[in-house]
Amino acid sequence: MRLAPDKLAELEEMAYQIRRLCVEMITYARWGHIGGSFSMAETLAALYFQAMRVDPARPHWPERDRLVLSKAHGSPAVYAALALRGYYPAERLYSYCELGGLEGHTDLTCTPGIESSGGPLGMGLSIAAGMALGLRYQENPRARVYCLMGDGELGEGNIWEAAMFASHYHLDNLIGIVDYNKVQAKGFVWDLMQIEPLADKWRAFGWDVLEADGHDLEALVEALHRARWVMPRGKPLALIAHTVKGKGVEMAEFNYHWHTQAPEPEAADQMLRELARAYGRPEEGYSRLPAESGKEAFYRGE
Amino acid sequence: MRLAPDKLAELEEMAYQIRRLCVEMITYARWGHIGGSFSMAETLAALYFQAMRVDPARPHWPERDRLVLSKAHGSPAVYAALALRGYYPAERLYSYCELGGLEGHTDLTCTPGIESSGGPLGMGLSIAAGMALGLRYQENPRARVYCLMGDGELGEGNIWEAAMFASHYHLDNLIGIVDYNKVQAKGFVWDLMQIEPLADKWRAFGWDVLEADGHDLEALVEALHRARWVMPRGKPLALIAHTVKGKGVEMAEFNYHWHTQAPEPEAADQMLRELARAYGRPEEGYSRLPAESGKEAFYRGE
Amino acid sequence: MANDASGAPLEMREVFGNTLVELGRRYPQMVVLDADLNTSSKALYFKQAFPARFIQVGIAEQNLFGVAAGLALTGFVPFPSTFASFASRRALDQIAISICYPGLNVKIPGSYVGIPTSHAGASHNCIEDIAVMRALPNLRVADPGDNADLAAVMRAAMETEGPVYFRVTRATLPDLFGADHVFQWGKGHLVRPGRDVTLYGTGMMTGFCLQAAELLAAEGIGAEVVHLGSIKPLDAELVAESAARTGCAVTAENATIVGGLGSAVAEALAERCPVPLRRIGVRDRWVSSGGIAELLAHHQMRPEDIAEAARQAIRQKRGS
Amino acid sequence: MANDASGAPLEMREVFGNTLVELGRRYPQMVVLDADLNTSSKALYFKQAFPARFIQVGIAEQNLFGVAAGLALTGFVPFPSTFASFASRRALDQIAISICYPGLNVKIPGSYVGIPTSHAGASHNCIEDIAVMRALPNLRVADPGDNADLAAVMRAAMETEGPVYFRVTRATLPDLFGADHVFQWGKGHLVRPGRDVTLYGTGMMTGFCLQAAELLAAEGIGAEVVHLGSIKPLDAELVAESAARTGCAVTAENATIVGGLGSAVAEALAERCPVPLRRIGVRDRWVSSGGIAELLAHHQMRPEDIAEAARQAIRQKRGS
Ligand SMILES: Cc1ncc(C[n+]2csc(CCOP(=O)(O)OP(=O)(O)O)c2C)c(N)n1
Ligand SMILES: Cc1ncc(C[n+]2csc(CCOP(=O)(O)OP(=O)(O)O)c2C)c(N)n1
Ligand SMILES: [Mg+2]
Ligand SMILES: [Mg+2]
Repeated sequence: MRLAPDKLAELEEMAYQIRRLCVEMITYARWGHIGGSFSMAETLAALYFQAMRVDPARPHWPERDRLVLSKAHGSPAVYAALALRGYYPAERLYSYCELGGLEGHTDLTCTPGIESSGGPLGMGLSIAAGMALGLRYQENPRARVYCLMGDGELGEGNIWEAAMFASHYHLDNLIGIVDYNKVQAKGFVWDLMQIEPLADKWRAFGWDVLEADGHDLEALVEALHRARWVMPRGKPLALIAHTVKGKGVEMAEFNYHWHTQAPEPEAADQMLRELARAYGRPEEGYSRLPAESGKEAFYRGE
Repeated sequence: MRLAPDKLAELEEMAYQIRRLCVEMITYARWGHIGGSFSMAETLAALYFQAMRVDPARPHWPERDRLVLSKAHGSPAVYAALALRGYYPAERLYSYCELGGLEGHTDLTCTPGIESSGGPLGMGLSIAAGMALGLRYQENPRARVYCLMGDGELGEGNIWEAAMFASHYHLDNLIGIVDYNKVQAKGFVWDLMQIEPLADKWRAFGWDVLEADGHDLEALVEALHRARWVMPRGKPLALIAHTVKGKGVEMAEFNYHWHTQAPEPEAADQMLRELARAYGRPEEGYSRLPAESGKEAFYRGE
Repeated sequence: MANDASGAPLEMREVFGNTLVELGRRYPQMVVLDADLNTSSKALYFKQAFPARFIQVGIAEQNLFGVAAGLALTGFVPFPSTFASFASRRALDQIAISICYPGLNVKIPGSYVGIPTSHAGASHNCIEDIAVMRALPNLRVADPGDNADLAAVMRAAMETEGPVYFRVTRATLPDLFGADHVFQWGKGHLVRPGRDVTLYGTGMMTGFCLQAAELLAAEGIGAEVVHLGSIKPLDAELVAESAARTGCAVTAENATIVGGLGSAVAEALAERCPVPLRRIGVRDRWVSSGGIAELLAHHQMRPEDIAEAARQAIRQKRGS
Repeated sequence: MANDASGAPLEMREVFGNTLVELGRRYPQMVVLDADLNTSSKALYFKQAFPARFIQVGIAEQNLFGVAAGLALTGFVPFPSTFASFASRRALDQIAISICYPGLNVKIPGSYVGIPTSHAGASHNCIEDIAVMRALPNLRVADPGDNADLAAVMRAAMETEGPVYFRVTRATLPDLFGADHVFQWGKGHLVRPGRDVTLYGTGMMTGFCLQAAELLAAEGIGAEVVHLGSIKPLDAELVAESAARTGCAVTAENATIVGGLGSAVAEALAERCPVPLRRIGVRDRWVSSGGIAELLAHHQMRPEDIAEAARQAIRQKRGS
């Protein structure tokens, strides 16, 4: 599985755009999770633009692959990916967190391409396992269910209930991806709640395991290829994507302060310029005024 | 750690008495869990009559060891052990499930020696971990916290949250015991929800593991000795006690029908005689009439 | 359906199991999930009839409801089955956010509710599920009053798009309704007319209300009995209409009186027709183990307690 | 305490964090547990002041409350801290059975309640915690109305043996009470007298009730405002007394109107003094993302909505 150079360039562009749009929408909404959105950028690029069989024109196509975003606070990155993939115009991203707009955490009822409603961590893998079982019942052998989880999120027991279930039912159409960005909301995972030895945990729960550099698109594409075509032998598969929280903008990298922090327009400007430089794109700063609704005196602080 | 022959005989007697009293109280109350009570008989004998430092005269003695019965439906066996250990007269066992009597599931507020309130599975290990941490804060290095769990119960995610926590905090004053009797409420564990590879799971969650035949008193005493004196090196320890659900009475062994089934007086009679024969004791049948309260027409069946 | 071969009335859970099978025959997209309680709940019957559509999840209620959500999202109609305590308490976040928030088509039975669970004690004798489930937007809540009502609730649940919670009591209840009984969301049933006081019952307590009405009749008091099997939506119109006629009321439920049917009726009356009201149910205490009759007496939930509450309400109405 | 160095009022969570520290100084047996939210909740301040008595459990709320139970059983007074949604929904079974059933001495803050959580949406904008927590026997429930009230509730929680749940709103509220304010379980506060209608508020909505009373005063309507910071136990006597004077009422809470303060008041009034009542709060819908002002308008929870409800209640009282 080698990526053609222009495909690789496309995926890189998408990862860049995902990050750029995340800055835009979070700054505009004055709310959102930068760090955990950035760490998924390559993973989402590889999924939506390479691995997943989806059709934006038919968001309910029965044979489509599904992505359940268990770490639903990472919604900006997924919303951006869906816009880039053509589910809706990018302009819609600026409705993030507005009444009637894109929900702060994913809500399947109002956004095409969103497959589950979330917010509380730890629930997505059960939903994904239910889907995988449902697809098997429907003799739908092609569709795959992907579930994106946070590393801090793995502290939730619900995840391990679902993990046990998925292997008990041999759900080899289920691929769990851990965005192992080493940081949760208020610090490093190893400080707050150690999850190592992580691969051992998944194996002990009956899963196959792959590990990859989650910012290396070729490695991700290769791993996702193996996960889909080579490894499914009666077991679900966990892909541990080693990532950097806040990846792409220095001040946010491995920095839990940027877990949930909307940049002020100046910081957003800086972030966008830094991203553009890193990707070798023409520098473009932040230009919009943040939405009115975010400015209420009632609501202050982080 | 070799057991003196008379100590071994005492423990055997206690295991016998625990089983006998379980039949008595469950039959009399017309409610209760025979299978999961019998499978713990040796474990409880080894704990209350050998391993645990407790003093029935001072149930709140700060330096005592604690037993948290996470599988709280196994209460009859613990109530029986506590009566045998001298916490209260055995006659009290006949108040099981009566208003104002011994609760169907353990309740710490009304029975001396009971350390936690339960009923819903999966909660005990968190409570035990909280106690272990509390004891450490109090610089109480001698007390140990034991937590008895069912094998089916390990399906609960709460257990794995607690497991992660206990190893993160290096709670080596915590000893988890899995009553691995291979059967849960409605069938075999491997049919309903596979928990294997079980030792791997505990290890992957940062625990040391011992395994023992849970009906071999010498093996249990040896394992509990090692768990307390040899192994604590910054990790909690899981003792996997391989047992037989319903052990001691043929019709109940590995038979999920006896998970929650109160014997009719005739069946109780048969059980008591079978137990007496197996232990080489004089045969004694079941003699009481079951309690009035159990007989209401309102409430029928298993 | 409501009786066994010998004509004796069935336990409610038998009707639950049988109706699962009946619906399973009619609706191929229906699946039943179990968290290791099927021989108690009688979801067993569905397992026996449709083994391929029965999913065992083991002792893991959070996963039970999460998997149900996933199955609903692939077009199935799941009945994730466990005891009411573990639905309303252990898996509330999953029910709320994975299921109710997006309005998924999941039908949730809550087995072993309230007093008749008796011996198991506080953790199992579920008293707070009505209050808890009622607080969740999008969720319909029902507590059927007899076997015919339970079967009708289950059929209605299947015919209604969206999430439903219904209670199954571990008891054999007297028949209130005939086999032709129809259940409708938001519709109560006037089961006995009267003009001095209204007794609003739900679940097994409607039968007790009728017994209370007999006791009161002997004293010349005319008690109207209204069955509110559909707790949410509530038939606020019927509630107000009856109260307007009788001028005072009592509610009776096999659950805590804090936040449950009594509160729903109090809410409706306060808005439409404020009258004196007494609430019968568990009076904000954990229900420890005990015999059923013993517990009903202890918690003052017997027909005579309802009758006494009715007398009090009438006295308050008369201002004495 | 209630203001920052420059004299500006503090956000409520700041007062929460500061009061944790104040209590921590006074009570060596107090410990604070956090499920990865301390910089949001401001439990952070306790962590900084007493690092050895701060316990991080990671993202695992069931374990958070189980560990708290274990610590309480070894003599500590734990404050297991997380967002209200995850206390009342994710860990309800643990709170109910491990903590409330045995009556353990655990103090449970519920942070980020209701509308002011705004952007995060339905999963975080917790609206059902009052209803849910109120249904649990042995548990006391409070929703403080301003900074002084919050600090007083926390002190009272510490001085009360047994489990307590109290809400912390992510907002800056106007002062209602002075620094000498005393909170007592089961005691309400008459904060403004009036004779045409009573407005019962709890939490941040008491402030809105006062604003509504101003609006009504401009029309010549005298609205009495009663703050019910102690939701359970409720000051049923004061509730009835005031309603007896005014003859009609409105409740206002930053939560769903199903099962919460409005129901508690409806319960009390129906038993003691049935009068027309309107309930202001979230009208049984999930609170999706949005700006705070936008959401308050959308859910009709502004002072003007309270005033309008008061007018309706008065009309109903007058029978027109
Ligand atoms: C059940 C639950 N508990 C707490 C939170 C609050 N919360 C939101 S994000 C987050 C940290 C998540 O960390 P991680 O899983 O590592 O995600 P990432 O680093 O990818 O952002 C927390 C604690 C939540 N959303 N749900
Ligand atoms: C949360 C929860 N779910 C379900 C039950 C009902 N239940 C009681 S015992 C039991 C089976 C327990 O099996 P296991 O843990 O293997 O215990 P043992 O075999 O030792 O009796 C079940 C499902 C419960 N008590 N709590
Ligand atoms: Mg992370
Ligand atoms: Mg077992």
